Amino acid sequence: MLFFLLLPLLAIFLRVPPGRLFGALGNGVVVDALVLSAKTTAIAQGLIVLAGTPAAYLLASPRFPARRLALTLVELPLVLPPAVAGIGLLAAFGRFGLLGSSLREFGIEIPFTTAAVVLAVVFVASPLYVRQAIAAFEAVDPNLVDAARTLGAGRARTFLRVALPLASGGLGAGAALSFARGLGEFGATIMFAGSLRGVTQTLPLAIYAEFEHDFDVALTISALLIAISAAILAATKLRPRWTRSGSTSPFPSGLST
Amino acid sequence: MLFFLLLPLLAIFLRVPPGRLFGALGNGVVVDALVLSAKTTAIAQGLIVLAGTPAAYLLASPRFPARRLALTLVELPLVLPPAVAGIGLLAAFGRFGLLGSSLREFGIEIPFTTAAVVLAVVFVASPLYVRQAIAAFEAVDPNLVDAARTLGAGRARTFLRVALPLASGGLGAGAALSFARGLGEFGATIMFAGSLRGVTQTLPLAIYAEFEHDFDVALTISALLIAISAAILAATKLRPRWTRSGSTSPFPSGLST
Amino acid sequence: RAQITVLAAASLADVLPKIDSRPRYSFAGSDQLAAQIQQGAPADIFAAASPKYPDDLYARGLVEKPVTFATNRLVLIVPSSNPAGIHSVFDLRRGGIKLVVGTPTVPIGSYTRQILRNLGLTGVLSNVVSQETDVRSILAKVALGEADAGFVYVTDARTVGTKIVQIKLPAWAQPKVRYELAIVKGTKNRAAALAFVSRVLGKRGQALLRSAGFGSVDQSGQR
Amino acid sequence: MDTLRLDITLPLRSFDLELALEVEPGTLALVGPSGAGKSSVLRAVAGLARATTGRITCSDEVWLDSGTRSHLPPERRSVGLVFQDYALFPHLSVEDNVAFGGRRPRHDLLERFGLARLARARPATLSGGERQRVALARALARGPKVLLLDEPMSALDPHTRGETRAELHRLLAELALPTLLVTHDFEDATALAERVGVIVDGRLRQLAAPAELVAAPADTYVASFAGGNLLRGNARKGQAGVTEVELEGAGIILSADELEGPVSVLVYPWDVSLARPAANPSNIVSRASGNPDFVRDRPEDAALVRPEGASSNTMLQGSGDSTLNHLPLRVLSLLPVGNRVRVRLDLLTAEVTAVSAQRLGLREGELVVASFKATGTRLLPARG
Amino acid sequence: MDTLRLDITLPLRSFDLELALEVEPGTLALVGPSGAGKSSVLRAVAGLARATTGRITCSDEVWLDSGTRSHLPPERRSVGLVFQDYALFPHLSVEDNVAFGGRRPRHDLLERFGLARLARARPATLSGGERQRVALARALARGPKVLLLDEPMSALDPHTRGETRAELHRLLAELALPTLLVTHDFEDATALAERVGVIVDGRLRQLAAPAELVAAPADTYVASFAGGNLLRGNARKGQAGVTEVELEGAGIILSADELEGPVSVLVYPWDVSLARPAANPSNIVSRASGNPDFVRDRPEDAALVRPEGASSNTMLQGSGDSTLNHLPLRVLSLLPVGNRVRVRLDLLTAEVTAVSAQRLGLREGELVVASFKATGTRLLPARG
Ligand SMILES: Nc1ncnc2c1ncn2[C@@H]1O[C@H](COP(=O)(O)OP(=O)(O)OP(=O)(O)O)[C@@H](O)[C@H]1O
Ligand SMILES: Nc1ncnc2c1ncn2[C@@H]1O[C@H](COP(=O)(O)OP(=O)(O)OP(=O)(O)O)[C@@H](O)[C@H]1O
Ligand SMILES: [Mg+2]
Ligand SMILES: [Mg+2]
Repeated sequence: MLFFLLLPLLAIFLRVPPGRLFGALGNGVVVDALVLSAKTTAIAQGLIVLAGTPAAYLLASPRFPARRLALTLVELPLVLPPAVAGIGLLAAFGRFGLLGSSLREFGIEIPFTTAAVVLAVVFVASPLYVRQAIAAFEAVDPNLVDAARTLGAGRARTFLRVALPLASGGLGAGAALSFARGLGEFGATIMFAGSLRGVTQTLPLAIYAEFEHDFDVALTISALLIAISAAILAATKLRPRWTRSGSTSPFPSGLST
Repeated sequence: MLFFLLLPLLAIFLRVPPGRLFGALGNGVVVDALVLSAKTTAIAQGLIVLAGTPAAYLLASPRFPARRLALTLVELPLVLPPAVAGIGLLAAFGRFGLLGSSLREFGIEIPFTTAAVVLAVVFVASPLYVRQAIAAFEAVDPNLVDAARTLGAGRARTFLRVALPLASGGLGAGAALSFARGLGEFGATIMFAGSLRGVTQTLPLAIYAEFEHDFDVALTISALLIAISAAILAATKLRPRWTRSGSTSPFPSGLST
Repeated sequence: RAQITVLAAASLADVLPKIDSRPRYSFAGSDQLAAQIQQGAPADIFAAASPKYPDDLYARGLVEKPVTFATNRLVLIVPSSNPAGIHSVFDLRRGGIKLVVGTPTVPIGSYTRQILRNLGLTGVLSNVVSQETDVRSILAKVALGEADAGFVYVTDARTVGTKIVQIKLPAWAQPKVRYELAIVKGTKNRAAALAFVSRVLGKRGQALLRSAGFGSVDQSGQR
Repeated sequence: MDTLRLDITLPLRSFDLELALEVEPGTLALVGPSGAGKSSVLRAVAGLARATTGRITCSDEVWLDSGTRSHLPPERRSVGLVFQDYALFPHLSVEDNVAFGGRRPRHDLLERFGLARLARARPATLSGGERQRVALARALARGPKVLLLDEPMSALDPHTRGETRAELHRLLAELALPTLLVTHDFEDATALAERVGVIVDGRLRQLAAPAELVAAPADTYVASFAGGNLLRGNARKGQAGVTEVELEGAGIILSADELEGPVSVLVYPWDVSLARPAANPSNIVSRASGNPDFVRDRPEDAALVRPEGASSNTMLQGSGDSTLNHLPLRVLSLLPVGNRVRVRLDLLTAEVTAVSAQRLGLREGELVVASFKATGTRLLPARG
Repeated sequence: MDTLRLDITLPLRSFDLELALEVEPGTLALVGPSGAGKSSVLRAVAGLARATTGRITCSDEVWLDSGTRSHLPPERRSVGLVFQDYALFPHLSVEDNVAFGGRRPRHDLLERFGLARLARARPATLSGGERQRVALARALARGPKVLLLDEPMSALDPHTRGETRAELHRLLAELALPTLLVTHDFEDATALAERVGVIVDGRLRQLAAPAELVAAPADTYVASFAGGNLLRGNARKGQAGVTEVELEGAGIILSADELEGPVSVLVYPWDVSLARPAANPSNIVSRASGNPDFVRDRPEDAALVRPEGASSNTMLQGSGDSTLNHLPLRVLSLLPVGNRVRVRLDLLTAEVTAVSAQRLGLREGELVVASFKATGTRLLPARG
């Protein structure tokens, strides 16, 4: 099983002489894309964490109405073909989209801007984070939350001082996943944001563009991407955790992807 | 947050008169694609569960060597741009790929066949299942496993009679996710298996092919796909579970995606 | 003076920036671009690899009247290793060949069918193992040696260099592959857009297109 | 001095919790079987569970009033709640756990609970006793008006338990706060509380001083909880105002208590003395009547008289309050407990001193005679 | 009749478990503080934890032999292990849980443990006592050669505990299997086992009959575990063969035991009697010497003599074995326990009958005189 998953990645690396990896960093297109990807993914990640964490906290409370429906909706974007996601985004924020028209009145046009890339990434990557965050919060012993309340902490303080630190392990893991996923996002981006070098052409888009051009460069960028993603994922497997359950999982509440 | 995730999906549905949804089922291309998708995803799902479950069980045991590395590798395919995944698959199983040449000697050629679609789906979707399964197995009280052993059950029996049923909730959820994801798989498939009606053209590929032809049909198929995925995901939120932890999560061990 | 956005077919990725480096370019499959414009993507120029989409959008009143600015030719490409030993288009008649073409719905697909019709080789379509939705995928598969042969634009074939071998197709059989430009309706900087169009149609523009392997068109550009 | 008053109805999974209590400074223990609703009471008072109807007030503060729809959130109620498993914050040091409640200077608190040394330690590294002290310190750091303790002992191993119980006892006395103490354990309750409330299925069965619960249990449940033996039987008036209880196939017992019909006879283990039919020259108590002589573990009880109308396998002596019941029973097991031995017989359990157990040379499976005063018994209507 | 023999070394987190035991049919209890390694012993025997070196044999079967690298997997060792929290399979009915072990017809087992009624129930719906019975039935279904019980009582609430303890006691007697019983609780140990092993930090401190542990504890730890008071002090030879122990600032104690240097004096609560300085006409024991008269809770101990060289705040009487120590101490707390009262004094704890506590009218904060025989004491080398 593992071997099967590993093989294709291995194959790519075998095709790319290591020297190339660094050579690629000389290539203007690659650098632009790398910078843009870093920028957009970082911003998107910020948004995801800022908006996703409280959302997850609410969803994690068993009293949340229509919880299961909500959970399903959160997962849905994961299973959409990215291209469809892109269409959806256009249909929502495009000029003729649901919000597009009203946005325009404020002179805001999202498609084909860096903002669009960010939106696309958020749309595609946030479910990974939110779902993980929900599980992380669910794994927090409710007694500890209650204890905080009786000790005079309001909802906000309880969230910040108890729930958040206790869930940190899972949140970190989730963030890493969505970050990596965001870094690799392609289909929705090219549909919704196009592929403007320096503006919306992220690493994966650059790879795509390079097929046209120089197949090897494409492979090289792919390898680069894999390496980065792997590094990020591996990094989060090493953070401390305070979950009561002696779970041996790298994710406190035995989270998953 | 939720609203943002929901909006694009909503937008798509608003564009598709419900009548169309069923009209689409008259369209030959759509039907072929639907059938093929069902077939390939089902087979792939079978493979994923059969191979993934034992793998996950092993990975879940804290004594598994290089556990964290393994977990990272399992997650990696999730974060690859599908196109890259496709290239990887070609580089591995393609004619000149790592295994390709040796496979050919047995007269096996994978690319451009339905088998290729299955492989692509397995590659892209299995991590969702495996990761969830690992978490589910980790959530099983080790004492229960030990108990089974001291009651005379060997590893196999313990796995079948104790670990499996106790993890079933999580496994089901994971299976649903990977199934839905497999249904939506596009990038890797078109790269590795190509797109040939009735042979390798799955629903998402059909959507793609329909874009220029008839944009509305594309949207319709998308809507269809979303509906199916949603149904599958929702279904698994309703199964019974025997986890000790009174977790309110629809996933026994507070799993996530 | 405001910067304009040009949505252009992937096959123009190299040449257009050479002609005019000022606009923002977004290269993708013509079909995708068309879809984007339908969805109200804020573009000023649409440069497609065929008349189909511009005309279609024109009919829908989304773009102004399209003009042809270049032509292209198809070639048959095979991997440099040429596993199937194909040396002319007629070798495609052999069975068991892995042939990759575009789907009928994309330009490259329909053109491929035209040329095969003209050559009376429609039978070879039975060797098709995959109908790709863009030229890039066809190239990739042949370049990787997965496919034995594929039909692409000559301009695309040039970019892959040594990985493939081009097999010329008789000129008489070539379909008219016309690239069309259209200004998107409601553009905010129509002046700049017009300027871009005239640049592309201008001497230098046409020269550059020729050197990139495209065929140039007479000044009028109109049909 | 504050007073906690509650009168609430709280729907639980399988029944409604209905309870009215008034807790003055001092300790009120809530005992009862698992699932009785004890913790739920505390959660309601703390505001963690919301009672559907009723009032909860602390002196003049209104914490809950279903009438006016007012419900103070937990953080605004001045309660100190110690959770069953202490619920210490695993990611905070002892110090920070205690400081969490904020307000009063915490260092004296650490000192006060002998935790200064452990200030920087994480809860995971503490012993059960230490954790409990941290939980208490944390709960008190806010200077609460009401103290709620949910089985503060149950997480302790019996070794440290006695110790801690005494400490807690002293602490509660000092604090003089209205305190609700939930426990499974009647001993804890009697040791720590002035009043004990017995809750079963969400309702208060009896609320009284420990001694009173033992002396006059409201029903068989309370009685067994207080550690008494219950012998089911059928009661009818006997002569001389004593009640005769026909045990289910175990003869007749006389009781000074008055009740008729199906009853349970309550006898406490320590009111039962044991003897055995054996001739031991050194101390025979011979008698005219032909009934066997006893070597008994309590020299004080003397004269044997065979009463009339007593069943053959039960022997009674004297009458009125000096009446003794004698049941010949088989020894099932002997459990030395401290310097006493709990002797489990096939009908009841007796508790005698190790000395007398030894003197009697009790052994499992043997026949002994269990004796207890008619006045030592109490009749309770048999349940269901 | 099988015999379990083990001699193993098992590295644990913070120390190595080193243990050699021989368990014949009958019960051997392992007591010790949390984290001592008790459960680990059972896991090693069951084959769930693999000892690095050593041998484990059951009669002639070799279960582990680090020499020959042989290690039988758990399922091939015929052990019945009852886990601390019972570890019942939540997804199986009671019946199926018991049947899991397979082999012998399970229905008689359900009967035997009074579970027939519950056959179809799921563990989650059972009471603590019922769960324990299921766990036992399940463990016995295989007809194991060795029985391992990990704190079978600790999950029970004290109410059902006494009951169950007795049942278990009877069961073990019947089974007559080599049984290792892990417990926190000295009372459980004494009640259920013929021999008790005290484990601390992975090593066996003492292995003896319960009575012997009480009578002659190997060290202070065992002593305190057995419920004794420990008074630290310095011992030197006194006259008449008695040892004088200078307590840390609490005067002098005489002991019949012999030891010198820093010691801990062991006195059991039930060997301490209490008295108070008060004139009560009914029973004065007046004396020529000028020391106070006592109303004592044990009339039997009589004549008072003031010895020479005794510190002013300690009073001694007689000499040799009849010597009594008297310590004037303050009452910290009174804990009624059954029909006795545990009186916590500032130096030690005494246990007197409720009757005498009442007669003395003990109240917190008061001064009383604690008396115990010099022969009732025992000197142990002070730890650390
Ligand atoms: N949040 C809740 N909602 C509904 N029912 C509940 C809730 N919490 C507990 N219960 C039910 O209320 C009943 C009493 O629970 P509670 O914890 O108060 O009992 P308890 O007396 O504390 O038991 P224990 O002694 O085991 O702690 C139980 O049957 C439980 O299932
Ligand atoms: N699998 C393991 N590997 C290493 N150390 C362990 C393992 N399991 C437990 N330990 C450590 O061994 C020590 C003894 O654990 P064990 O559970 O045997 O103690 P115990 O006497 O049973 O404690 P308790 O009475 O609380 O159950 C503990 O310090 C624990 O941290
Ligand atoms: Mg409770
Ligand atoms: Mg243990």
